[in-house]
Amino acid sequence: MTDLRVQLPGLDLKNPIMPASGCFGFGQEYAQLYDLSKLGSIMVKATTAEMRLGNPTPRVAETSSGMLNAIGLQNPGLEKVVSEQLPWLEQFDVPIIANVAGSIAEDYVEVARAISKAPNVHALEVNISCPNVKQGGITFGTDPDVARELTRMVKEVSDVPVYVKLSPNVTDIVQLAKAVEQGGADGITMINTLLGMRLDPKTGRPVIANITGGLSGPAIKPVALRMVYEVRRHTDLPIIGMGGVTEVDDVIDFLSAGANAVAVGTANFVNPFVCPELIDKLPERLHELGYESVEELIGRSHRL
Amino acid sequence: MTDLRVQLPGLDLKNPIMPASGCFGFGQEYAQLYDLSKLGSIMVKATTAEMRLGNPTPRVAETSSGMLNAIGLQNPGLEKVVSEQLPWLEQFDVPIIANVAGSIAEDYVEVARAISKAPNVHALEVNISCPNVKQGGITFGTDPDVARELTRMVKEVSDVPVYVKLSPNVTDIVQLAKAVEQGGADGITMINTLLGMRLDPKTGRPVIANITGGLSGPAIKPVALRMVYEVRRHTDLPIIGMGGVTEVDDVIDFLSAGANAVAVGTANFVNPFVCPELIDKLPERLHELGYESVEELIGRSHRL
Amino acid sequence: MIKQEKMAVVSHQEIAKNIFELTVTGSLVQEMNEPGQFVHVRVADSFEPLLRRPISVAKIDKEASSFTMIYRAEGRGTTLLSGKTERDMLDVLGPLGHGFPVEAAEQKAYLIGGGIGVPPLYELALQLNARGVETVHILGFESREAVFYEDQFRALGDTHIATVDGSHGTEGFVTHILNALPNDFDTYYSCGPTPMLEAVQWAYPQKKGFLSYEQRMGCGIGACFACVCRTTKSETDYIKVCSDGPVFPAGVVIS
Amino acid sequence: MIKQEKMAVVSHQEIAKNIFELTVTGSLVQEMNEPGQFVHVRVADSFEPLLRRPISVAKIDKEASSFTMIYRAEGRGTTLLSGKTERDMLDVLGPLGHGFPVEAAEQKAYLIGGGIGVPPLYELALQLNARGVETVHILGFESREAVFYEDQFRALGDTHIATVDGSHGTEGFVTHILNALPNDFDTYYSCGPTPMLEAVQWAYPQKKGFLSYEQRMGCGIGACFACVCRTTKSETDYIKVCSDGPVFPAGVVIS
Ligand SMILES: Cc1cc2nc3c(=O)[nH]c(=O)nc-3n(C[C@H](O)[C@H](O)[C@H](O)COP(=O)(O)OP(=O)(O)OC[C@H]3O[C@@H](n4cnc5c(N)ncnc54)[C@H](O)[C@@H]3O)c2cc1C
Ligand SMILES: Cc1cc2nc3c(=O)[nH]c(=O)nc-3n(C[C@H](O)[C@H](O)[C@H](O)COP(=O)(O)OP(=O)(O)OC[C@H]3O[C@@H](n4cnc5c(N)ncnc54)[C@H](O)[C@@H]3O)c2cc1C
Ligand SMILES: Cc1cc2nc3c(=O)[nH]c(=O)nc-3n(C[C@H](O)[C@H](O)[C@H](O)COP(=O)(O)O)c2cc1C
Ligand SMILES: Cc1cc2nc3c(=O)[nH]c(=O)nc-3n(C[C@H](O)[C@H](O)[C@H](O)COP(=O)(O)O)c2cc1C
Ligand code: FES
Ligand code: FES
Repeated sequence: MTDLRVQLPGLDLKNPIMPASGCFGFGQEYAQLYDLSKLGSIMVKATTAEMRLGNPTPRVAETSSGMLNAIGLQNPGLEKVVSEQLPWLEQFDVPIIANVAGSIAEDYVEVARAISKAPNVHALEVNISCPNVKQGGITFGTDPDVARELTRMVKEVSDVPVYVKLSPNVTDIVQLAKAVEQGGADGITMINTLLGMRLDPKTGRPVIANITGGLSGPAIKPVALRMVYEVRRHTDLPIIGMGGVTEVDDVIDFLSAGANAVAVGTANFVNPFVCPELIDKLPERLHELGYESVEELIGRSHRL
Repeated sequence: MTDLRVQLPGLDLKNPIMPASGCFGFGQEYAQLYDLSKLGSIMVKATTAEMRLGNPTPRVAETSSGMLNAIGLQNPGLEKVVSEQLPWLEQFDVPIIANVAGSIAEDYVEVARAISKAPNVHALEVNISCPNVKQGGITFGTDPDVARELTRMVKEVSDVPVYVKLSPNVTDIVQLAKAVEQGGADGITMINTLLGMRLDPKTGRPVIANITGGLSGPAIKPVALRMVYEVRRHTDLPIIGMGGVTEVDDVIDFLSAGANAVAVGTANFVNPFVCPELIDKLPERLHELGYESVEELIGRSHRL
Repeated sequence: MIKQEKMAVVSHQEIAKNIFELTVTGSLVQEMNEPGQFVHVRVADSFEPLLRRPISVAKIDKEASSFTMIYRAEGRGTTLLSGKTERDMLDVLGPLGHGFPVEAAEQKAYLIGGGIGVPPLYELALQLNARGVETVHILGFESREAVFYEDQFRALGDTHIATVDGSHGTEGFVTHILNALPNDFDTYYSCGPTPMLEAVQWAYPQKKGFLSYEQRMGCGIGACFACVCRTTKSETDYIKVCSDGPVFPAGVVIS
Repeated sequence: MIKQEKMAVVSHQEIAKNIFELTVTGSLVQEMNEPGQFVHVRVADSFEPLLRRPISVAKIDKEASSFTMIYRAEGRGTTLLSGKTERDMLDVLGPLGHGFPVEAAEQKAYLIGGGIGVPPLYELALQLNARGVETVHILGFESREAVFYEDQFRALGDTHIATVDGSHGTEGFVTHILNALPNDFDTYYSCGPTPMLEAVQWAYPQKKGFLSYEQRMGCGIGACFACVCRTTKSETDYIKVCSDGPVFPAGVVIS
């Protein structure tokens, strides 16, 4: 029997596969399609202190092997998430990773404090890297000092381990990883989207109302994999890797590069059953490759 | 008659289409296929002071809608380029943009001084952004102070206008653009490749011998377009835009975002006739869109 | 229930200029009920194009376990779709969203469609007629070449065609026809470009009306918040076109 | 001259496990001469997969203006290629590179191939025989199921097969056969995996030999420097497999 289990701070995962934040809402929709208890974890949609209506539409645009989005952190707000969305998810046997966002540091602290007390929230994912919010947002993810400090503040109030989600839109991602490590992060999740743009050739206008958006999907996988590989060389923090995962060999690649678990974002839109399918395919593929557990595979590219 | 001409410092272009550096050698190979005089310009392969043998193979790997390369600036060296490759290109009625690279600033200066004297070299493209050379290379392109100073040094010795090629692997490309503008650059070319990686899922080994490589092709177009758009908002310097151009609407998009001309890299490998085909298609597409000249279209996305 | 199924192409033909009629078969059809629902179609196995395409259900045949879509081959995805042949399988996710409430109409309904908004009105007309509701069809197209299903609609009730260039039927938009028609219906249903929906809504403030909206989509099932619109209910209220709609009562959606 | 042409698929069939024989027709064939040249094939109109695939020319029929490739459907690109049918057009760039010098052989030549290195040896065998050179074929495959063109080679000369698992012919590698064969040939030609080329080269230091190499390619025409190898000539000398090769005299390339 191939052992898919992975142990991470706060997270006892049955398997290393989970939907990425923002691509799975709070699970309700995908629960119509399959049993969410099958998932290793669920990274739920970003939660902010107040309800957010997000950006104007169009919010998505297709690109070659990818897509742009500028949802703008639309969410029902902390109160509703804690009183409605998270309790609803308790029916499933799956640890939740709550994605925390805000415009100023105090917002993050407020959300982190409250949401980390929800019984099924086993970890936080601090989203310092959303490219689609005008205030704050992105700068938290590009300045190491700010990132370190924010991590420290969130860590202080959180009842559960804190993972920080890194932005790829930086010169040196290792520097950011080290900064959040110094800030006390228990883990890293990476990568968020690359900042991109699409124009309508007929009019010259940006297709996305917000002008720019975040690029995700298979197109960004080489960048994501490179960053996971680099960060793994410089820190022992657990990494949840993501960026373009759609097939079982993508999971293998991220684990090989040093990710301890793997999140799936855009691929859910292409194939809504992608997460359970990956979970089903993983044991056989590991076996073919001569591995008996996920843990054995993690980081193998660094041991060659 | 649609007017395809574009006037840039040092470059009187018949049309705004040119092959990107490193994807067209020194023209010999493509000259077997069509008349190079048709091209707006040619950005020839990076030239270094001494001959370089580049990186071990494999040097290329395919990715979703893109490819990675780690050629490592292989080239015959300044002397041979000036005595053989450039003179050979004189048979064509096409201005050459010479791509200048090196490990230390003095290398750049040496190459710039000599190569800018070649009669058919009408502009330099200072490659401060190659991700595939170990020494120097990339740091020139990520530190604004170093980039400014290098630009200044090259500008001082060059007999022709100097364009600086920017790297997308930075937190703030506008900062870099401004730095090279301050250094005296006559123009900007952008973008070089995004640093990426591919693993062989069977073995966990990097497919590229150099471990990482530069990502190019349609996958990166949204990132390139966003960067051109941003840089255009902050400088009046001419921009030669590139990144994933394969179809005539990609040319339209880059011009709309503010590029004054467009370079085509990876697409030459997919369709070796892509440059002349784009040149042939451009007048009709401009006409359809209601434009009578390329100049009219440039930057239209900023005027909406 | 929403299903994902590889459905077999039964027939596929160009029925007007760049307009294709595509019938596929599979068990997913048994889940279909409301006219106005849509499916999310994957046009290629490759990642390029990556996203699914939303296409309305134009006709349901439960007995044959098949349903029909009518679409315009326009961009990259739908052009690829138009290359599918009878030996191919099509990856379909559906049925999605909430469609037109057939029980809302009492005696006579106006079905007002524009371009690729026309297809879902066909299944709607079938179901309304089956319930004994009289249907009048007011359909707008670009030009004569783009007109489709005119005979099929005529077989079900009065049918008026407008073309922008006047090459067939009335010249202009559906609103030009509406102006000349009596007000003797109780309910209207409409699907088409947003400006048309606005105009129709504006024309009949007194009537019961149902409008089908379009938005760029990611997931198609309500999870990604790509397809939201604000509503008239409150400053903070919004709907998702994919899962709350695409059909909404008139007066609800701010488009 | 190198041409790019949409060539029509004439026939396409699986001739061994995952091994396909694909014949296409077009004017590009008139440019083909040397056995061992290759073409660069675009397997999809989409950007995914993006790059062309290098495939050797296995048989040239100038009269019919057609040529044949034999390839293994393995990765994403060749698997897509295997889906092409007789109604399809194939985007081919070629002929590329320099092939085997047929004039080098005098009386008797050994043609030594492994796996998907076997195909170019077939056109080579045809041309050598046409010149009156006796050819002996030593061909290695994974297993019985992967063997192809055995009869075709037999019709041209002595043919010896090795399979790794021993399910057909000699068990082991081509070198096991070579050890047992006489040394009475003047020239050898070889194509296959690099370790095989090394072994063959090692076995016959005295003989005239020509080896066909493989490298990952970008452009396929010599412009991108993806496919270089160093040579034995000097520290700074190198060749490009795509345009200087893929065939080189034994002893030149450092692989
Ligand atoms: C609920 C709903 C039902 C629809 N029903 C039909 C139908 O029955 N027949 C039909 O012909 N068309 C219908 N459409 C429109 C159809 O989805 C678009 O024409 C199609 O997605 C365009 O794809 P493309 O590949 O041609 O264009 P591309 O330009 O390649 O599309 C790029 C991206 O934009 C999206 N997009 C482009 N245009 C639209 C649009 N108008 N609405 C939503 N997304 C768009 C695509 O889905 C894709 O993600 C419907 C749209 C919606 C939302
Ligand atoms: C000069 C030459 C002649 C060849 N002739 C034949 C032939 O006649 N029959 C045949 O079956 N194969 C031949 N090959 C090998 C063939 O090119 C590869 O098997 C094929 O490119 C693999 O593509 P894929 O889509 O299956 O694999 P993928 O894994 O999808 O390929 C990914 C990328 O790697 C490249 N690649 C993978 N394997 C190889 C390889 N072995 N050599 C070069 N590039 C590779 C692909 O071209 C592509 O760019 C030849 C290779 C060369 C260089
Ligand atoms: C529509 C959409 C919405 C997203 N929303 C969030 C979000 O709320 N919080 C967050 O941290 N990341 C968000 N992301 C980023 C993803 O979680 C993920 O990091 C990124 O998409 C890369 O993974 P992928 O290529 O598998 O999609 C969003 C991505 C998409 C496509
Ligand atoms: C194989 C290869 C070699 C390259 N070599 C160089 C080079 O020598 N100098 C340089 O400035 N850019 C080089 N580039 C980058 C391209 O010029 C271009 O900036 C990049 O590929 C993005 O454009 P594209 O997506 O159209 O390929 C190279 C790119 C490729 C694919
Ligand atoms: S398309 Fe994802 S919520 Fe509607
Ligand atoms: S593949 Fe480009 S030089 Fe050989």
